[in-house]
Amino acid sequence: MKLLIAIIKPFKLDEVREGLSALGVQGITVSEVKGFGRQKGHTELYRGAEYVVDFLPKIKLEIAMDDELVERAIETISSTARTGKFGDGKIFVLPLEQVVRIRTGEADIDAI
Amino acid sequence: MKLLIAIIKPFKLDEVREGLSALGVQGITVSEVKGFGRQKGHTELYRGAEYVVDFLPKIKLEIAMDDELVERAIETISSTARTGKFGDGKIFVLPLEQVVRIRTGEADIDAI
Amino acid sequence: MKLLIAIIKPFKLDEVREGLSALGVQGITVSEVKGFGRQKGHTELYRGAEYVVDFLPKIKLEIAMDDELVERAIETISSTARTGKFGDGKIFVLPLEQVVRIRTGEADIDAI
Amino acid sequence: MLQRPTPPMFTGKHFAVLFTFLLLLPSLALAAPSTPTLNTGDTAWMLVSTALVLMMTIPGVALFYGGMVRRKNLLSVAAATFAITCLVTVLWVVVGYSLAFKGSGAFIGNFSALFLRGIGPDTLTGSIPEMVFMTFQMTFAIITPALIIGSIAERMKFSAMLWFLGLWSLLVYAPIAHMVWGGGWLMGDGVQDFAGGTVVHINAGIAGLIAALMLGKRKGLGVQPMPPVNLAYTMTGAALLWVGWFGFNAGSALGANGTAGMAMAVTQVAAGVAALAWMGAEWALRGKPTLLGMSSGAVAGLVAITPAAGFVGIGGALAIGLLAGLICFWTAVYMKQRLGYDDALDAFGVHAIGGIVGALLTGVFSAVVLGGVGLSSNAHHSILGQLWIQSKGVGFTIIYDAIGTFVILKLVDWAIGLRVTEEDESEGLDITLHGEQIYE
Amino acid sequence: MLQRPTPPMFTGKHFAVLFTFLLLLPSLALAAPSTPTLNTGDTAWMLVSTALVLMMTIPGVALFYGGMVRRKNLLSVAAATFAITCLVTVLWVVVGYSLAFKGSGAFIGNFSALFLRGIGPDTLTGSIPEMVFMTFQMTFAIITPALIIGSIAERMKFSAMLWFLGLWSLLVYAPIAHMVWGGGWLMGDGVQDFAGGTVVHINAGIAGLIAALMLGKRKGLGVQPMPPVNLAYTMTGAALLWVGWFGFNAGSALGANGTAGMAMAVTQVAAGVAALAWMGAEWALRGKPTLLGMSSGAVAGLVAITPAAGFVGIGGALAIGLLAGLICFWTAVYMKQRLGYDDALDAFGVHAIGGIVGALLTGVFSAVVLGGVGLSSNAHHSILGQLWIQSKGVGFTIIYDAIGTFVILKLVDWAIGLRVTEEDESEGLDITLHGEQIYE
Amino acid sequence: MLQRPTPPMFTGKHFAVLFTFLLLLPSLALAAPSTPTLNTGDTAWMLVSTALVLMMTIPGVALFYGGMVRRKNLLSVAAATFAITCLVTVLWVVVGYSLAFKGSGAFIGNFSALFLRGIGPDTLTGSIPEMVFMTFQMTFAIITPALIIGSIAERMKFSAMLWFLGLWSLLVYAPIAHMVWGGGWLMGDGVQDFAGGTVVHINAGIAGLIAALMLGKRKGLGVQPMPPVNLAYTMTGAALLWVGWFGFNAGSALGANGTAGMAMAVTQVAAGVAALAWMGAEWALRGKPTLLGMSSGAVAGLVAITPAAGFVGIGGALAIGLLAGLICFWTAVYMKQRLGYDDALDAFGVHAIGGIVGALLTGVFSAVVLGGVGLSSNAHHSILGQLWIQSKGVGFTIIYDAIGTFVILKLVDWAIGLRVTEEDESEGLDITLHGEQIYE
Ligand SMILES: Nc1ncnc2c1ncn2[C@@H]1O[C@H](COP(=O)(O)OP(=O)(O)O)[C@@H](O)[C@H]1O
Ligand SMILES: Nc1ncnc2c1ncn2[C@@H]1O[C@H](COP(=O)(O)OP(=O)(O)O)[C@@H](O)[C@H]1O
Ligand SMILES: Nc1ncnc2c1ncn2[C@@H]1O[C@H](COP(=O)(O)OP(=O)(O)O)[C@@H](O)[C@H]1O
Repeated sequence: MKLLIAIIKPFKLDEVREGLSALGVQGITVSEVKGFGRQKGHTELYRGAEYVVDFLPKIKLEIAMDDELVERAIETISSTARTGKFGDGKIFVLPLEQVVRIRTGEADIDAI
Repeated sequence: MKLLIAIIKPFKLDEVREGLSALGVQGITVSEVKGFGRQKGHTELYRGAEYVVDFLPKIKLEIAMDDELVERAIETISSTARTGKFGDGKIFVLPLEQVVRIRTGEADIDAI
Repeated sequence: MKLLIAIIKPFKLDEVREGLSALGVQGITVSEVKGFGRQKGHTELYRGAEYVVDFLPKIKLEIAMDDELVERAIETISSTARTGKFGDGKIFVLPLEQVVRIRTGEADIDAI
Repeated sequence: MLQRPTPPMFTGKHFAVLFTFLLLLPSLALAAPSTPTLNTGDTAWMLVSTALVLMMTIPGVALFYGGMVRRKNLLSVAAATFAITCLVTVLWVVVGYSLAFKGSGAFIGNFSALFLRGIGPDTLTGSIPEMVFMTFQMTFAIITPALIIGSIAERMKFSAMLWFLGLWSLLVYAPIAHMVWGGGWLMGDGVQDFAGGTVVHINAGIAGLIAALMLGKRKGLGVQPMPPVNLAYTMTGAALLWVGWFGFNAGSALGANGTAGMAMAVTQVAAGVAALAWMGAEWALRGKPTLLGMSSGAVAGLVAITPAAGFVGIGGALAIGLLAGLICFWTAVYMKQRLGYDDALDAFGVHAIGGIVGALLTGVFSAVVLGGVGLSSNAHHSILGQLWIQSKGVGFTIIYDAIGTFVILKLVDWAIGLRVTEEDESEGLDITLHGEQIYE
Repeated sequence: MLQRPTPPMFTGKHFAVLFTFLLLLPSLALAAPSTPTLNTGDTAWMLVSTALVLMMTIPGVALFYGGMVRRKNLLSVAAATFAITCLVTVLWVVVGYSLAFKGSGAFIGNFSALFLRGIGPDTLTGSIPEMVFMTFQMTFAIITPALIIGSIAERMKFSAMLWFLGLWSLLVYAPIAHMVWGGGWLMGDGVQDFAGGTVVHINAGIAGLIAALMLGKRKGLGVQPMPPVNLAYTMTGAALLWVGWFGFNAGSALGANGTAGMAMAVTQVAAGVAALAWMGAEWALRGKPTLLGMSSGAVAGLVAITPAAGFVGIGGALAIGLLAGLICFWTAVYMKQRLGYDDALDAFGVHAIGGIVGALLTGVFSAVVLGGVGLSSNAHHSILGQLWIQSKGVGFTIIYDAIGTFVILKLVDWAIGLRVTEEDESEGLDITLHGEQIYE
Repeated sequence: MLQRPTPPMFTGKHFAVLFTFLLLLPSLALAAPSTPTLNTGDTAWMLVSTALVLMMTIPGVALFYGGMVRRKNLLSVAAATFAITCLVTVLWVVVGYSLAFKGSGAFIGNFSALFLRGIGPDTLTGSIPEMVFMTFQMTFAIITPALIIGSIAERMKFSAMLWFLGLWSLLVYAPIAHMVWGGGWLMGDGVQDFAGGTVVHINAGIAGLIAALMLGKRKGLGVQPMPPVNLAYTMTGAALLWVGWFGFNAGSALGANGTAGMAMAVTQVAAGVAALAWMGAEWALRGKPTLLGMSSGAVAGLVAITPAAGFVGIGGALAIGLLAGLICFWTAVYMKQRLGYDDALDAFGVHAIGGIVGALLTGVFSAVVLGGVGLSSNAHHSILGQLWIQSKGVGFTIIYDAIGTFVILKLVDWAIGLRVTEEDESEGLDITLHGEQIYE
């Protein structure tokens, strides 16, 4: 099993989620994060102070899945989240050793 | 060492934390996330617009721990976070290669 | 490749980021988390109620990097984030199997 | 003024009115003193006072209470306050005003002014249009049930709340208003209640306590922390209550005169002292002066000076404010914990207790020797005598209110149930009752 | 009063003024009735009304609208409201007031009072200083374009908005104000518009619709959810609008008199009923009573009672409020979806529709048999006759407004473009237009 | 009016008062002009003005400042504002009012009205109850130290703040108020300060600068960004300041008359122009028009028109607003950065600078040739002469204020220390000083 972590642009969330659902992904955990990277930030102004905010709002998805789904999930996320501009984000794949569904106690593949 | 990631219902946080403390867990990192899964969302209404909010508030716990503690931690989290209804959440176990305590520079088991 | 997760004190963020930039790190994902640990919390007062808030605001950094950078990154984070007081935080190192840059489809080292 | 039978009068405001009368003698001498005429200055002030008291409820109470609940219930408290404002507005013009201010029954008015029949732009109450008097009184009828929302917050059904407070406004508020202000027996008895210590605050606070007891505690109380979502809202609400209270208290002079000026000054002083007292007690006993404490103290002082406003001097205001601040601090912070009822936002602890403190002390500090304008002739101008009269007023209000509230709530419980489900309470009333949430 | 040519008069307020006049006869008899004198009570009330109507726009409209947009656009809406307040303030004293209230043209005033030439502290309008009348009218000229911001929210350029609404205030608002209130042909025709149903609300709502159509829909509308960032702000804004509306409607009596009292009472009643109606319809048809619904309903009621305020009785207020609540609910919730224009915050759905409902019903409920003060003599006191006059007023306003708005927007579009780039819209106007954001 | 010795008078308002007097002659002729009588219209307006000025501080200043600090310090700023309101309320009735407005000393009043001894509901000041005058003045005494909080935000101890501002209100504010308004030497000298340019704004701003210098900079200034937590709060605060300023400036006419009307109109105009000027300068020089800029500009305009309000015409208001907006923009945005003091929220940059601009320009635009009501006879009606008198007033205020503030702060520093620990500053004052936080 793998844990996919995807960083995407916020307004792409719905599209990505629909893409993943179509693929059979049944659960996703989402959080609001700030990203620092090649995409350049915006300037904020406060009376005397003016500064560049380098950390831009991003959405982080965490999705546990079976190994065989990984390739297709990466493809789906890539295609739905892509705008072609800086800051589209990344996908990270981590090994996942164990999964438990709290409600039932089911484990691993059954628990995803 | 392992990194446990647990997704639970927000109002269960205090119970889970107490359970883990009883087990000897000394550190936890918590964040607010939104979960999408089998649990059905709620409807929101705004004048002409009505829509289902699929992403429900969840709490994510990240806990680094020694391998031997993992089984008992899973049990504790499962029993304290369970309500038996959809949406109780998941526990993910990831391999953890290295831990450093910033304050002292201690590493691995000593650093947890 | 590794995924470094660092938990630090919020007001150290800028220093740490600058340190990592100097090292050649080009991307970081940041989130606001709450930490529970050895550092003692503060007390809040609300009319009849007084309680200790154990969860303190922390910043979590996630940084994907090449294996060879890991050591120096740990050193940089440790030295810039250290105050010497409880609560300075932790660094966790996780194995990272795959990375994809959504914008270009580049993979692994090229995608970081 | 006692010779003019038509306009409703505030016997509680006997002295204040006499005073004003004497003050206005020269100008009245110019006009025809026998037929009441509209005074534009008085009317201007009462139009404004009406706006100010409405502002106390929306957005005042809505923000004051809204900021104190948990994030998931913020909108539900605001919605309850807003809906009650609208509901009582309608009930009042349909029947409430008539029940409270028409007829000469000892306990309740009559139905002669249903739908405000007979009141037009030219009907006067004293020197102001009766429509202004009616709307001014409406804002009091609105804020009183709105205050009760503090006791029932975070767990009552919206529908049950509407039924409860709607019925309460007709069956409890209107009669008490009639008895104290509209010509009923407490008015004749000599009770001094300048702007509503009994009618508004004790009344709301006791109903709140009964409702809190019947509803039971919020799930998790004492186990989970229940931090207020945004004390900046609460401070804003407290500040708007304070500013609006000038209309509440100084407006109760029913004119722009020396009594109104005096009422405004003592209102300001009592609020300030009470806030400092609560803050000081908190600082000494619990280590830190909080914004919630100051805001609560200010409201406690405003509540306590309400019955006294037109009657007492600056010394009285300082004393009443100080005592109200300390006593309400103790009630809300210590007594509540000890007794264990869940008066969520302290409608009882601040409004009933502050109201009782104020109503009794009005009987003390109205005395001329203590800088007041004088005690009721029914009390033979003795402090003990006035205290006895005040106690009767307070006691009767408490008993009538408690019974009335209990009966209404039993009825509503039987018909539709009072409390939301456990799950809805967990998830929060904003989403489950109203389908909305704060996104910021 | 028709003999005194100098002070601007509200022909729409003919009856109200006559009424007041009769009411004041005794006091006027004491003073010299031939030369107008300043009445301090009237002046006090108008000073306050001016403050209240300003409060409706800032912070009222700014919060009401600001809470309804997405988080990333909150400040942009507040900034637009604030900037328009400032811009119209200047335009009004430089030329707007003169265009609206000076001279006797059928369609527009003249330039005789540029920079308020000739108006000093001692110039009177009726019984109040003309400076007060001018500032009171300025607050109306401010809120009208501010309401339009609701239709164009979340996608218009700030610079284009300033040009559009600045020009609109001179080329559309000022002429219509002149025609209805300043001595123009609609005033002579007998249109009853007590406080601005046509001039303010229909005018703003139609301009909003045209602008929404010309701008096009927000990106993602109907696909992505667009949840309001903070309905506590919206509730606060609605409440301040409500409180401020007392100045708007009762202030339009231009004095502290029985008409003002009546106007205040019916304003309160219509707002309450309309909020309950919208909330009830929502509850019945969509399952839950929302805070946004109540707030919207209250505003709809306030809009609809605006033209009627000084003319109708309590029965009329109940009827107007009920109908406005239900009809505007239907417009904003159902009709908008069906027709598909993106009137983001329903300036058209609430203000134009509510204004039309109110303007027409004013012609019905002003009738003496229905509890009102009477219909215009031009209508031979017949309801049908008055309805016809009202319809002409409404119809003319709609046509003139729609054409004027269209032309101005075409011009601005041609000169600098109306809409922000797609990227700016995605990222949010707070950052991209103003370089600021909410951090909480 | 100089023959009547009892009521406190505003010599600065000499012309305004004369004007009003002439205006009221006909009505005064009817009453007995020799004995002052209560005017209900004037009283109504002053009751309202008092409420409006209180609203400027709570919630006005609390929200204006609260929104500008970092999230962790929001409540601490609100708490400071609220606590100062309460503290000054008590100090004022105990001794402050007497020091400022009783007796004929050149520099300070006397103790004759401790605890407001001798002032009852029937005591008049001009045509209004003295209690109303006293409470109106109290709200000025409250807002002045509250403004100073802007300079010391995010780093001063709560206890030190209370001692500092409490002492300051008695040792600095009361004497200056006496000198300019209460019969002291500056009043005799012919200084024109209609509503408090020197007494309130320059006074607060200079004290703020001294305090900012003595406290030192906030940790991390210039290194870490310090984004304002919620500019919607700041906008709301600015709007409430604006609305409340009608009470501040038009209320300073002490009656509902033509001068009040004029003061209100020029207040509105100056605020609008100054906001546009600041916004325009920002747009041109820094690329974007911000909501914070508009709000700051409006306040700058309101500050600058304060001393001029009853004296200048529309032309003067436009000029004063324009200059105040531009100059304060430059001070707050450029000069502060260059000089490097940490006047956190620009109490100095906006209030002192705006106040100085206004105080000097009052000496120019009051001239009849420039549309004003006329210059002081002490200045032989020459602009240069009046400028010299104004400069003396400004200069003396600055010097006295700077020295007084310095001494008080040294004392408080020596006794309990001024600044929180570095750690508390890092963690934020909300938690460390008040044990509370915003949870939203
Ligand atoms: N090495 C990294 N480790 C963690 N997160 C990263 C890393 N590089 C980029 N990110 C995340 O991905 C986002 C997009 O990256 P960026 O470099 O701006 O553009 P692009 O993905 O188009 O190359 C960043 O905002 C950040 O959240
Ligand atoms: N495959 C998954 N990957 C990541 N998070 C998941 C996954 N499945 C579920 N979750 C998280 O667990 C939460 C609960 O899952 P859900 O399917 O609603 O109920 P249950 O855990 O009872 O089966 C979700 O809200 C989501 O946050
Ligand atoms: N075992 C753990 N698993 C996950 N996070 C931890 C763990 N231990 C500590 N943390 C995180 O690190 C932060 C600092 O830890 P703490 O024990 O307070 O101080 P120190 O790092 O100085 O020992 C905590 O607030 C928490 O967020």
